[in-house]
Amino acid sequence: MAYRSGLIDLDKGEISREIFVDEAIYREEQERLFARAWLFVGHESQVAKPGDFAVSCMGEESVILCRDRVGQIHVFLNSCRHRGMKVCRYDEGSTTVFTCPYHGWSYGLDGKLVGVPYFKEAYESRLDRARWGLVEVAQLCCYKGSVWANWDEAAPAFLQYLGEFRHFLDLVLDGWDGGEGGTEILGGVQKWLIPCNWKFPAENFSGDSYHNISHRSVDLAGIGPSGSNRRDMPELLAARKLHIALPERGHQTTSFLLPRAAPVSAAYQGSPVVADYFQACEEARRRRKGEWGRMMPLVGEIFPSTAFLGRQPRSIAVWHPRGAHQTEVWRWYLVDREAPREVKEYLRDYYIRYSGPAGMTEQDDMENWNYAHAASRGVVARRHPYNYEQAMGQEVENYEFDGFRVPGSTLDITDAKSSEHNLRNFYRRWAQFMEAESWEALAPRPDRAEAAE
Amino acid sequence: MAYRSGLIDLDKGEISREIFVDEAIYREEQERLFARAWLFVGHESQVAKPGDFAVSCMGEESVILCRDRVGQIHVFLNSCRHRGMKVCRYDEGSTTVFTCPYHGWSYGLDGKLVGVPYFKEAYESRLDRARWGLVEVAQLCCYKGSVWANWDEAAPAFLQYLGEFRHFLDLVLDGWDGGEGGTEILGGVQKWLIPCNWKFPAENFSGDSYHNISHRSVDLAGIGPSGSNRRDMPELLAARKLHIALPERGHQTTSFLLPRAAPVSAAYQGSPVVADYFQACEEARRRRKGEWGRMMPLVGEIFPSTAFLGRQPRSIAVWHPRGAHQTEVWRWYLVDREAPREVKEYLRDYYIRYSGPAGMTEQDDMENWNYAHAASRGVVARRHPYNYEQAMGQEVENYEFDGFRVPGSTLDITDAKSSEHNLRNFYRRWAQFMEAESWEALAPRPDRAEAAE
Amino acid sequence: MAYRSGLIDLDKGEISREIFVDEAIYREEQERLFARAWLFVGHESQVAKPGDFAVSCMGEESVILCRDRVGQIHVFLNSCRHRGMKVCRYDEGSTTVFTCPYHGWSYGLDGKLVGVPYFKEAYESRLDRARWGLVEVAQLCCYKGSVWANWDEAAPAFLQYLGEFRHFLDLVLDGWDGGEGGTEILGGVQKWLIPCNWKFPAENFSGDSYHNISHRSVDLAGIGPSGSNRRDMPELLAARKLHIALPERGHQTTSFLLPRAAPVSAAYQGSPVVADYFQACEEARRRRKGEWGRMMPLVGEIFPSTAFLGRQPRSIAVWHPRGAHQTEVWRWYLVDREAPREVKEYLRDYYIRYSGPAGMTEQDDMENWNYAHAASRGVVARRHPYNYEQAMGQEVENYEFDGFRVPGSTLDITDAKSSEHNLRNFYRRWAQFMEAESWEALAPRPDRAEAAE
Amino acid sequence: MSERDEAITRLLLHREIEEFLYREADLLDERRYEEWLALLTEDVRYWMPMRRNVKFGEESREFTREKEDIAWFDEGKDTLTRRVRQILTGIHWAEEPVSRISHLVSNVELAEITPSLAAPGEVLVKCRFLVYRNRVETETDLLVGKREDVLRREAGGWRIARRKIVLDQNVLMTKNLTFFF
Amino acid sequence: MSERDEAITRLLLHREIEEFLYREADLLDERRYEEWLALLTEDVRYWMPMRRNVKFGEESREFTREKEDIAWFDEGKDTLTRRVRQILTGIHWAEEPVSRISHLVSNVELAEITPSLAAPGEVLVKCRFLVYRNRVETETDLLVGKREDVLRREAGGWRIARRKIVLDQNVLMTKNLTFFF
Amino acid sequence: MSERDEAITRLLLHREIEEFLYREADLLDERRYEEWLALLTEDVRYWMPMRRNVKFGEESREFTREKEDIAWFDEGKDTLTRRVRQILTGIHWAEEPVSRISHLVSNVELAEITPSLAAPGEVLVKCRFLVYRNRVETETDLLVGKREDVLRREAGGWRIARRKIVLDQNVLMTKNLTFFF
Ligand code: FES
Ligand code: FES
Ligand code: FES
Ligand SMILES: [Fe+3]
Ligand SMILES: [Fe+3]
Ligand SMILES: [Fe+3]
Repeated sequence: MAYRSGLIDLDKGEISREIFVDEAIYREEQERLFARAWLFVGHESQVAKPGDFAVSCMGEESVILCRDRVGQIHVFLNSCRHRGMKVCRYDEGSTTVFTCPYHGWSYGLDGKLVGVPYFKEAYESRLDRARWGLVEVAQLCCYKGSVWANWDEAAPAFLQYLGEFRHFLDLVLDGWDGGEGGTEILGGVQKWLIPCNWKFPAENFSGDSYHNISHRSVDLAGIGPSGSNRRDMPELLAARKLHIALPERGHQTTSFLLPRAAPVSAAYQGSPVVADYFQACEEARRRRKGEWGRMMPLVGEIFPSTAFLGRQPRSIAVWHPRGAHQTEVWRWYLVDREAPREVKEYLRDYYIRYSGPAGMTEQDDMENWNYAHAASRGVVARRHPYNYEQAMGQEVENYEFDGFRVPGSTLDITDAKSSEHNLRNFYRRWAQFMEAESWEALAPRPDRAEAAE
Repeated sequence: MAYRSGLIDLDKGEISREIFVDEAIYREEQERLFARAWLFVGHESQVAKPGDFAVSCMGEESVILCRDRVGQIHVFLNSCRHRGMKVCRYDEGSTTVFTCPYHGWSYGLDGKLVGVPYFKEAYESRLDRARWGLVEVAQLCCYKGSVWANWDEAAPAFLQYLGEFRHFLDLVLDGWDGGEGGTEILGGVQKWLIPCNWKFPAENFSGDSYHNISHRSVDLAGIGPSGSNRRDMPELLAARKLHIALPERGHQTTSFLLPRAAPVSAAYQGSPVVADYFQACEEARRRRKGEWGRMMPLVGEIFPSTAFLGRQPRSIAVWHPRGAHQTEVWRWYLVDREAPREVKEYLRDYYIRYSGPAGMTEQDDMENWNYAHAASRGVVARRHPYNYEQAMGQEVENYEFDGFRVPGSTLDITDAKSSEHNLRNFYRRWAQFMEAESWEALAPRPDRAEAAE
Repeated sequence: MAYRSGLIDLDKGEISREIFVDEAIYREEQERLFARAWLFVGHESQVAKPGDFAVSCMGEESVILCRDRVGQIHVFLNSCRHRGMKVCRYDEGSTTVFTCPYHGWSYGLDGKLVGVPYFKEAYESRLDRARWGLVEVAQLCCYKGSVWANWDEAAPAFLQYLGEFRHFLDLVLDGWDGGEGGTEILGGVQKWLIPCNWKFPAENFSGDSYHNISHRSVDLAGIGPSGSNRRDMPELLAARKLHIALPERGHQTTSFLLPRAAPVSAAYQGSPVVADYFQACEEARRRRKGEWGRMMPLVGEIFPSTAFLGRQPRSIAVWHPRGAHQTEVWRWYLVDREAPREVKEYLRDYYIRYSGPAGMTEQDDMENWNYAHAASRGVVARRHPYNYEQAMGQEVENYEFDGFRVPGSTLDITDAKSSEHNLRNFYRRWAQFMEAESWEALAPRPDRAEAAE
Repeated sequence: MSERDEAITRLLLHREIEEFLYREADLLDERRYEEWLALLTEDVRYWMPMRRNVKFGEESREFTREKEDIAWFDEGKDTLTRRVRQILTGIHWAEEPVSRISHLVSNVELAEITPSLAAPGEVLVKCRFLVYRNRVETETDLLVGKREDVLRREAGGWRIARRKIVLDQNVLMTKNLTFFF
Repeated sequence: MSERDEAITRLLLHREIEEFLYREADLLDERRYEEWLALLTEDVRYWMPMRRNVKFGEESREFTREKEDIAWFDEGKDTLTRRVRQILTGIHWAEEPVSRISHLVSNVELAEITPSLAAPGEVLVKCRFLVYRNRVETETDLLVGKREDVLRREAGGWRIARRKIVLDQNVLMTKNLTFFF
Repeated sequence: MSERDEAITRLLLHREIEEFLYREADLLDERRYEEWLALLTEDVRYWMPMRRNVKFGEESREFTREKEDIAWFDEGKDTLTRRVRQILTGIHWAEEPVSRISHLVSNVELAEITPSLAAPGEVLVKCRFLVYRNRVETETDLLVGKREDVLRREAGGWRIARRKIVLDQNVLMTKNLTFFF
């Protein structure tokens, strides 16, 4: 086994470069992480009507997300059971059946093997079609429009897997006004390749609050929603900036927690309509969500490979591994379904100039991930672990601010400015996955207790 | 060892995807298959005169096919014994000696090391030139114009290796009129790369009678010799369509067996000259070949990597491995040496539009092999074996039709329409090669018996 | 372990192809050779002033060569200690500090970690900056302008590592007139990729006196300094041509040794100024250097990957490994610092047309290395070792000519014309490095004796 | 105007446009970004949609929609100016060190001339592009596709009023797009 | 006719031919195959020989011979029409989903004009081509070489009477050739 | 001379130069090296500098200096002639078997015409090049960049007096440069 404990030493705050550049460890990750963890697959609105399908990925593999005749959503491995042909080579569309172009086996929208040429003549009707349908994920969960899947039936249900992190995902999927799942995605999923290990973006979105210098150029150029700098949120001056991590789950976020009596921000001065819209939403949200209305998730990572931006550009990104040295990013952009067209357009423009390969902010992240990875591959470099000491030991359980008790383990970076608490939390969980033989050993203690009851 | 029994389960009719996508298994194949089996190298007409040479391949490696001064044919590893330089970098030509461009060692057409610069001065004439000639294949066999080679001196002679499959090869190499080795090759060997494991084309040509849907578009476009559909052979309506496989040899073919009193086809109506020619040949063949004149090999595979098309486009193809995920195909096209020019041109035109990367038929095969392979690489996909159950157990020994006893194990697909009998036969043999330490264990029982006598 | 003794059999003069094409052996080389041996990094004149830097390579890894404020030269791994980012991505320049673009850690010219954003706030000043400076090489040596480095502190000092080979390096680094380190480099380091294992060029420059045929075309075209053939040195007719190797060190050279009373050459007739210059230098050198003034190093290799050409084109080349199948060459060109401009220009023109990817001589070498490597990768090719028998056993210790005692083990090829003595010496040392667990076992006996005293 | 004269006029215009596009390419490849910005009209639209793999006959779904869906680029002059400003900070790491870029513009055709060839005010120009980018040591990108430009004649000469970039890729095989097409 | 006038005539013809070739490329890249077929004469020859590595001085052996040996393509209008028909079935898997293709045509030169520049009936045109193909997710092919076209003036305008395609490859590095050059 | 006439003159010259460059490319791609040499003036300079990665604002350090530093090429006619002679020996292994090469020349612009458009004696021509090389089985190189040529009108017509080749690479990703740009 390529992975060995010791590569991750969180007492010293050191992590070996091997886990990023070693190819054997990478192969183990495919089995131990991507075939066992919950992965984001897409959005219900991509398959709005029965018969709709959209191709997605889970780890290295192509999957089909579709809605069957009775409206139920499925996720299947995109590979024919006969000789493995990729049965669906379109990014999206609508169909009644997936017919394999090699020998013509066809599968229903529910994955069942419905058509087998010469079934009677050549198979004498003896092929057990029930056994040879498309490989379906072991577990599927549609949550407020988002679709998640897992290959391991021993894994806990999605919401249990999320634990209290659910609140943060809610803040991403609900409308800005707090309306239950009030979001929709903009058309078009961005897909592009980055020459680095998938964990570079994963740790970055887990809450790397330290890489300001990366973005200094865009701050100078100024692309913020109010046209000034990259992101501007006056109301946050009074807020606490927190690193919030769920131990034993591997989820973490950088969020702002507003005081009870926070002024409602006056952002987006660039456009009155937009400004008014957000102002109104702001108020509505606080009313609707009560205490949680004070929480503003900036960025976060749901273990292992799903990231979100909670404010603007509001989006969900997945880091698909493409070998130890390459990552394929897919990103979906979210807006309030009920928002006025002008608001959607305004946000869309901002999203495009901020995110993705043409995004003035992320361009520099990708440059750094690329050459950080490249410069870590050599035999000498590998002898020198990365440093994750930042604000080590400063986190607290049950962090409270102005009457709000924050779940999990929190590190207040309002004054500390930055910490690597979230990153340590991510890799702690990563190591557990690499070591555990099964979900037996992976289920977080609280859940096990629960189960025991 | 990467290969392990169990990957091939022919009782269940299931084969693991590992054998197609695993790189360690691929490396073992190079030693166990390609360095021990008989491989097609080329055609005598490529080296018609003494001094002629043509470069070819055996597995991953370049070899030189040439004819020496006394007219004998040789096959050598295309690598200098001194420092490995590729001594011949031309596809074909004529020479008296192969001189290495690095330090000038030169080798005769018989492979002997004939020239060594400074042999007296620097080697004091002590270099044992006899030991350092070009590496020659352990066994060579020229059969009716085709040239075959084998790196393993423990392997059985080519004709013994072929066994009764020789009759089918005869039908490919003899003239259409049954004249002994009456074929020649058209100028130009097609060479191209496909992104899939070499066994995809190998199994396809072993007799994949099931992939009609692959070719539906070309059937609609219609490119048949009579201009109608892809291939048309009215006379075959009365024939039996058979999957014929030689157990313990790994050779198999899809062939038609005509009834004794078969009408002679009236094909090629597009061109009278061609139609007449084939009509005449047809009759001559049945006369000359007697019973075997009733056999019409459509497609076949000589284990492991040589395929043939027995009718039109009459050709021989070799699947050269280029890593686990890529294959280089070489294809030679055959016509009757004595055929009128118009017939040769007619066939040539048909061959070009039918076969190869620009062939309207094979284009779709390659698309399917490409994405069947690609979609089988992931960790989840690898858990799900391919299905080879088709018509399992329906084969018979000593199949007989209208007085003709077919060798080996036969499955009549005239009514069954299709079967995977041939494919199972191919992989059964493949597994034997992967498991056997030497030819001791590989020699088919009948041959061993023979040997015992 | 992939490397195993037996691959190198110097009694028989045979070396397995595995050591050139096997990827596991390649990976071992990175640890055992490149992380333990002395490597050429650059020239002091590239970093003339404090603050100057130039990026270089050691094995696969990027390093920074720079001169600190107090004028001392350093070599650092070009990778940030925090997350590995390549801190310097410019080929050369001048700076006061290396600031990492990812999170802004900055390092002084002495490698010290001098800037850590939020050091107080986020690290509570607890980060031990002394431990997290840039990784510096264990040993560095500046010798007559050349800069050498070594990752292993257990290695002997550079001059001890060189042993008596130092005299030959002197002849490359001193002026043509024998003036101590009288050379400078021309602007611009040539860098290019060759598709072959790094040992092909390494053995070639160790003294492959046998590949004349490689260069026959350039000899015909004629590009010599006197415009006639490739290289012409009339005065050498009276000289002895020697293969000189230092056993247990792995350094070797092909050099000419002139008789005491050698005529001074009348070369460069193309240009009087140049001719006069060299004539004058010639005389001066013999005066200055005495006996060693009679030694003319043509080509040589300092184990493992630094090569030099001692005459024209006077240059130093390093073979950087880029995977088992690719090499990146870096080459620096030397001229006498004090030479008249016309001489420098004359030489420069000659260097450019002779060396490098556009060099009419080396173009053919690279072609041969490329296809010698490629044709050695297959399973059958690997069964057949390369032959290194040439002039085996003809070397002598304490070779003497006209009163000059040559160090190490010498083989006179004046009459033998060629030998593989140097190459055997190179691989003997290579095997020692692959086998030795530490420098304990690697230190040459003479040095150990020394040490013992 | 004789047919021949008209043909010549057409020819001259074609050359004029071609020359404009080549000089524009020079400005980009020589990193003279501010001069390049000056070639864009104030109301310029710079759009590069994303492309999907769709079934035969469903071509309408191939491209993401302008001003509706997400795109690689969908910009006006303001953002383009900010992009230039970012590069010119000298600390836009994705372009530090700057890329070595060549724009090959070929198959230039005037698809539409309005109001008239005699007095051309706007021209719709189609071409193919090949953008080659090489950075740092061996990082290399090759981007090929089609471009549809609307050029407008203004006081200072021709200006780019609209550019539609159709890149022949689905998954973008370049880590970032820190350059212009 | 003055020398200048003749030069201009030559220029106009050159532009006319160039325009023809660019528009043809548009038809191919926009998958307007039937319109493309209409640009071929009834007796069109479409030939793409294979190439061998031969010794210096044996250039005559480099190409497979037309109408004699095997080639990548050696077609008339009938087969080309069938190829188009096959793509248009929508189930030609090798083109499902359809490829994203760009034809870059450059170095266009009129090598021969018959019977005369004044009344050109046939023109032999030489050019270089770069065909970029991208499919599905990241499948990519780059094919570069030379083309020799014989264009014939017919009622409807110029038509392609012959196309010789010289691809700079030996082992074809593309799994299939489901497109036109 | 009317403006239109001058424009036409310019056009004719542009076409003349373009044609010259295309025919030159033909000579190289058809391996007619001696004819190619005849296109070079006796005092031709053929220069291809190396390129460095430098910090923003330090562009002056980007290129190695002509006649000062090392370069990939820095030649006169004598060396170029010897290079041709070497290939023609038939035993220049790096070109045995010969490479399959295509020169794509695009973005041709006349940057400077001296002494005058009316009587052009020398022309500074800028263009982009794409050189595609394929050898033996699958060995492939793609070299892209810019070229600046000075063409001089001599008795026999236009000649190349100077060629500056700016390749968009830092580490040369080609094992050798046995061909011309
Ligand atoms: S691979 Fe799908 S039916 Fe055969
Ligand atoms: S490699 Fe062939 S002679 Fe040395
Ligand atoms: S990687 Fe250099 S500061 Fe973080
Ligand atoms: Fe960032
Ligand atoms: Fe088929
Ligand atoms: Fe050499």
